Amino acid sequence: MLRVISRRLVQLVVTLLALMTLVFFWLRSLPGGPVDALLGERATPQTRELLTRALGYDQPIWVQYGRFLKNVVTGNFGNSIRTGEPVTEVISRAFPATVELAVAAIIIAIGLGVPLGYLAARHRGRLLDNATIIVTLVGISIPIFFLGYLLKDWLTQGLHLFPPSGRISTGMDNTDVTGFFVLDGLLTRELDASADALWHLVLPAVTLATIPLAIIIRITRASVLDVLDEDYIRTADAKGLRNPTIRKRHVLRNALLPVVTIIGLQTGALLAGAVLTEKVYNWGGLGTLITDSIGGSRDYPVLQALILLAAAVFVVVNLLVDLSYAVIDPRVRVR
Amino acid sequence: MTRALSDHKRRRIDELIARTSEPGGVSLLRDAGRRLLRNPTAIVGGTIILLFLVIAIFAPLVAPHDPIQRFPELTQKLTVDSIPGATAGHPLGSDPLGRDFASRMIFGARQTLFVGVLATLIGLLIGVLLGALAGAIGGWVDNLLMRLTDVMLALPSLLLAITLVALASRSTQWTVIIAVAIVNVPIFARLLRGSMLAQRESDHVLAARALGVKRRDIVLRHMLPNSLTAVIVQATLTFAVAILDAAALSFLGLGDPDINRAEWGLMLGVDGVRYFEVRPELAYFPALAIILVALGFTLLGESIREALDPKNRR
Amino acid sequence: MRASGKGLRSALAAGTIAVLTIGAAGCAESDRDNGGGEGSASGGTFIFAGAGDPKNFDPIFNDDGESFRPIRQMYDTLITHKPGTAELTGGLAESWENDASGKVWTFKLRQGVKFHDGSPLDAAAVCANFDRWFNMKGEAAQSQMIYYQDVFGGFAGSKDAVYDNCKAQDASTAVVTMTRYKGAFPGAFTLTAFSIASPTAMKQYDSDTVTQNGDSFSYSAFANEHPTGTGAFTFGGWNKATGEITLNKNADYWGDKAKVDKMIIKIIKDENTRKQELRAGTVQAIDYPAPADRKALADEGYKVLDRPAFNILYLGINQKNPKLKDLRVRQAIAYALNRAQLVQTKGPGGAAVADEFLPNTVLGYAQDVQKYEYNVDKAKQLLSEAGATGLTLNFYYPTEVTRPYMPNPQEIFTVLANDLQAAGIKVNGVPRPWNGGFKDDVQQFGKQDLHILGWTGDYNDPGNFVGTFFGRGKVEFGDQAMTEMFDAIGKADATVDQAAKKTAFEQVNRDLAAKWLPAVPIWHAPPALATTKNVEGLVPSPLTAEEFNTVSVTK
Amino acid sequence: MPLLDVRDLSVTFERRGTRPVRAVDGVSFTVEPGQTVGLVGESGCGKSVTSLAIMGLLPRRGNKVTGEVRFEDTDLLTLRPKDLRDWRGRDIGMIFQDPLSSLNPVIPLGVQVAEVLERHQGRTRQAALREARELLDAVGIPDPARRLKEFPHQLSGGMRQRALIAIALACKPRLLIADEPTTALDVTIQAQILTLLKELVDDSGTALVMITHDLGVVAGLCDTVNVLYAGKVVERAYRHDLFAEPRHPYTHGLLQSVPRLDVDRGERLHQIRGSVSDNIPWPEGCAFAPRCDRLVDDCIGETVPLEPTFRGGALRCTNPVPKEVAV
Repeated sequence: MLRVISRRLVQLVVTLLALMTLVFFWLRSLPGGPVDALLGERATPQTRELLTRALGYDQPIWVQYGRFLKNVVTGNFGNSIRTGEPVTEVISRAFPATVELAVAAIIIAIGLGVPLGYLAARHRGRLLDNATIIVTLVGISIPIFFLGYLLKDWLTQGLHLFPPSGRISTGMDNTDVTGFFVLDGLLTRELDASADALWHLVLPAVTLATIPLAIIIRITRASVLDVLDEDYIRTADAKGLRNPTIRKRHVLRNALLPVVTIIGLQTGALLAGAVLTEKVYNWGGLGTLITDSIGGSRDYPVLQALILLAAAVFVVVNLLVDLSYAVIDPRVRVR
Repeated sequence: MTRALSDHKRRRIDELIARTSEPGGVSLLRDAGRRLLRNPTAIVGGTIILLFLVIAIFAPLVAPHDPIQRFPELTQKLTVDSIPGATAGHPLGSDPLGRDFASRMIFGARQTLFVGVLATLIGLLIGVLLGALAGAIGGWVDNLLMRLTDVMLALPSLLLAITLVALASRSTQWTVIIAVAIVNVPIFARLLRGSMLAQRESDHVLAARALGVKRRDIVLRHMLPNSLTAVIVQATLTFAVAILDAAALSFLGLGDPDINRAEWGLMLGVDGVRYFEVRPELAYFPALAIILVALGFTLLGESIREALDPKNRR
Repeated sequence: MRASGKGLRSALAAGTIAVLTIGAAGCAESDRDNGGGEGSASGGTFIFAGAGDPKNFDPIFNDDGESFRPIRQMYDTLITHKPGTAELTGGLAESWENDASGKVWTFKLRQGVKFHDGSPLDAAAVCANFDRWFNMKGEAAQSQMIYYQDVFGGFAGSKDAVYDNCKAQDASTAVVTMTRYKGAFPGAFTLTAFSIASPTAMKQYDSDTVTQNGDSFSYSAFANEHPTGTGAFTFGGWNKATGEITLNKNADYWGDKAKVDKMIIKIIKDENTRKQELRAGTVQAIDYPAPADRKALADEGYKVLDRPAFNILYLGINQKNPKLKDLRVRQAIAYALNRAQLVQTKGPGGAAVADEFLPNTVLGYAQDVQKYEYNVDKAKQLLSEAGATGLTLNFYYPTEVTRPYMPNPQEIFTVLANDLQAAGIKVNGVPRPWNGGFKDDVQQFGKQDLHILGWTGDYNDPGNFVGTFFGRGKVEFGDQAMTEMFDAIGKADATVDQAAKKTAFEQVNRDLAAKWLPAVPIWHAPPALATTKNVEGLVPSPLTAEEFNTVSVTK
Repeated sequence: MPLLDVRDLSVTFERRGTRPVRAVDGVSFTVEPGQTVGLVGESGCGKSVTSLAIMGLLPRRGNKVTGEVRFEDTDLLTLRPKDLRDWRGRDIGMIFQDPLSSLNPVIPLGVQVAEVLERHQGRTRQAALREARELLDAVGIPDPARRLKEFPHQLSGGMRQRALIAIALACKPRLLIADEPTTALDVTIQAQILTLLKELVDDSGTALVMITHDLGVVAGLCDTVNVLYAGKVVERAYRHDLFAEPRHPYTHGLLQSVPRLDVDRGERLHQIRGSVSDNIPWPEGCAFAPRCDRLVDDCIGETVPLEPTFRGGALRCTNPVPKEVAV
């Protein structure tokens, strides 16, 4: 097991280095770039010249690359052009926000998706099943930013059921411990802050959960149907086992194998969905950071780090999925 | 043990293909076709797509007006906070620039088809080429290409598309199409490679090899055609994703910058969102159209996959 | 082997808990609404939704409105504007004088003003600020002093430097001597970038340390955590995770003390979300409501406050293209544009067609310039006279950006291009990302034939408008040798006598319209503010330089 | 009184959008306590469906089952599905064809054996596992204590089938249905498993219904044999009678197509032409007619009844193979 992990990590590092080099040279070849982004509309040619020198862009490209590489290896991704903070700080602040949102979405997706998919499979061909299939198909086909807009318009404007945006009410003055606001409130006994954060979390999480939910329902349904067809279920039936036992012991466990894989594959989709969801709900996470780093400002240092982070998260999550797979499926464990 | 762990995701994709691309030739296809026609899901999906295609192809005949012409009778009443609704000659009223919204919706089918088909096709062609190379040659070529797709698969699709658009110095319709296409390259490459590998060991290929058929001919005549069924299914499903991704890019302000172009994703992501309170129809109609078409392609793709699945052959 | 069952159960349980807690959260929130704000005799909290992150709070290192908004509340400038206008009035200086040469500025400072750290604002402190700017070390720091570079020409040792020295004549008299006269003064003294900061605090928190890191810069503790000025609000904190900047009432403020105890600037980048938060009552005021939402908001009883227009959108014409060197072709373009219709269909409320490159409140605005009323026939006629029929032009426009003067560049481009096509000019639209190529292509390389761009004025001076665009050779407009125009503007700008300056600039504006036409002015589009009904005393500033000490929130 | 009395059992598949298919068509047979009865036929003849119908294991949707399945005094078909579960595993055990897929891949073997004891005999997990170890031992699995913790994929094919037998016999049922229990196994293993089955059945007095296409299996094991074709019993006889004097052309053909050592090497093996799917397209008549060498007009005109022959046998044929024709 250790060998697998270390091999994966080495692979990850190599992949990231390659990606980084690619991104570096690509960015340098673009017009505009950091100089443009750092200068406002008021900049005079002198300022531009000053800045070019200050950033070392007048030096040969390989000198720049060497410096960049040295920085990155020492964990220094530079400063954000937009806010002037170290990139690591900017990202570590946004990271918990997105994780909070993504975890909430995953909880919704799994918590609803697995039971619904299971029910649909059990009632195959009946109303519940058909309704579920149609809803999931629409769920996959709807542009989620539009869904977010609709939810927001209906539930926060006409009906003031939920707050329209943000992670917590303005002026809540919550104590920031971990960056996960719901958790922080619990840790610091600021229960009102925790509840408020949770209340803000509902709509974005539901929006973000839409696609994974639909996919998990479909996979669970298909997987349960597959398993129900398996010979070992017939064996279990032949043993005279009671239905609940069969379902719990024989059907679910096997049916969840592909679902676990899909959840891993969905992490990437979640990050992509977060870009849209966070923009809709002004959620200060990685998604917003990506949008902010591109739209208009071209905050290349942040963008660079974000690409690396996304790739790393994806690889790590999939490693975790593989490991969890090994825990659930004895066949993988031993082979 | 290591292989089993690290490669199971790839195996999963490969398995999917092995299932759908079992050798069986014509009778399998005819069989699948028959099952398809009996499947109501396929019929609904097919009807939606057919309708969509007809509208797209015959847009100039169906649409009442030129989609980019601004009409004085509409601009007269147009201000930034009120957009005229249906009037004589303009059944759906105006868009934010005084153009005929109905015509734009109709021409939208054409542009959306264009974006979706091209994004899918380009992704498919490059992917199939790489996958076929990897699958047919194997060895270090295979290794290199698969590592490349690993890197690409490491980034979530929309994120990759966003990055590509952001990194392109110019934004045009093609930036969007190519970004969405590139996202799909690794998927197609993996798919084809897996299918080819599965077939390399299959009976009919072994038989052909035993008969002394040239390797190139085996690849071109025997392996490729069989692998393509899986690719076609994937392409149908990819189309839906492509138009959704294009819409998302527009929403993020990274889409096709030419708002003269009537493309549903663009109309929804830019005008639809911006003028949602002034005239929600500007969002509802394109959104509905996108959902319907995406649904149609998903339905059709899934039913083709189902029809080709040997498990359903009884 | 029972894990799966358990997993499912606990997931369901978690869901249930979540639902229950949401219910509880709803209750908690309503309690808060009832409890907060009212009752106490205090002024309460004013929450204002801004549109973007500030960079930092050291005035001299900033150049954008989102940074200036909080800075302006915490600092004061020597000279400022009368609320709601672009007219000058005393700030930290009660009065100011310019000598006959135009080089020496004498400021009479207000007595008894204290910085937030308790140190006194005196002539020495003012001079310390001027000297700090002038003597700033390091390319990193200098490259970020964009306004200083623009107004003061350069730093210590530079021959272009405008600043010479500052003397504290007595505790309340500061005398600033320049190397030469510059028309930007005294208007430029109102720039928020030139706010006066506490020298004690700057020294304590190492304000001048700007370090490069990767492709950008780090700023000092002074800039980030300890901004110290004389303003009506003191710095409370910047919670970057929630995007909230908290400002507290300065009880010792020298002017009108803030009516609210606390002000929060909440950063909400999406205009639609700002509006929704306003409706949800979670913020009391928002900046830049979308033009499309103004009517709806007003109908629902919100106050939509227009700032008097102080900006300009123009269509730039690049005379590097020989066809465009012909005045008749440029005039044809002007005639071809139906600007009245553009203003009607796409202009935000209060927008007006622009005939000159500066708003009519600025000195030197001429009443009688040549106007180009929409006239397609005239345009076609001029084109054929110039032998320029069948002209094809590359029209550059930016994407990924909105500006107060340009709320929607794509729509504006589309409409303008449409008009040009109607007059027989073929338009080849070239979209470029704002920071990812547009500024480079247009202002560095001059690849375009036509482009749209604009400007928001910094202070009330014609030089800040026409001088910025046409005062020197710029790639943007192609011709480096329009010496007649450069000279005329340079001379007008250098005129010390205000009446003479006015006449000179009026002539410049007439010539710009009739003779030179380097660009076509399109519109002045005032950006708006919107507030809830219970917000009083918010005076919109043409320079988007609102001060919030006058704001009160009634129940 | 027979232990199991199947009377006129019919199963019809009714899928939406397709013509109903009658997979089992009026099958009747009996099993006496301790007796071993064979159901023989090619794949697709309905023998597996018959066994599943007896066990109530056919999917409820899309299938119509009629007739009677009397187990002692109870008609299993009239039981509520929930109640039938009390019988399965306790009174009737079943073994399936593919031992790998018939075992749950993600559950340790011990639990899979133990759960049937927990279910029917109220054992605790601990007790059941102890008993499971003995059971595995009894079916000849070496080192049973270790195997209990292992997963199916870690076992060999033969061991898996032994495990399935252990599961089926755990509660000492009175009837065991074995559906092609050796088909998926190597020939050497096949013999072991059959021997094991025979021993166990003989020792415990369990009746066995053996479903197979392999006449060799029948020859070694069964007391009486039912030959099925197209969902119908076409011939029934004691083992000896059947092998000595097959009457139905189908049975005859089957026997002839078994390779034998006492035949000249050059002689071609007999084969029945066509396949099961070559059926006559109408309900009356003999389903085997299109493939039959002894076809006469009566075969396809009217329904051919199953008529008793000597010693409790039966035959469904208008033109049977004459008695004197030796095989």
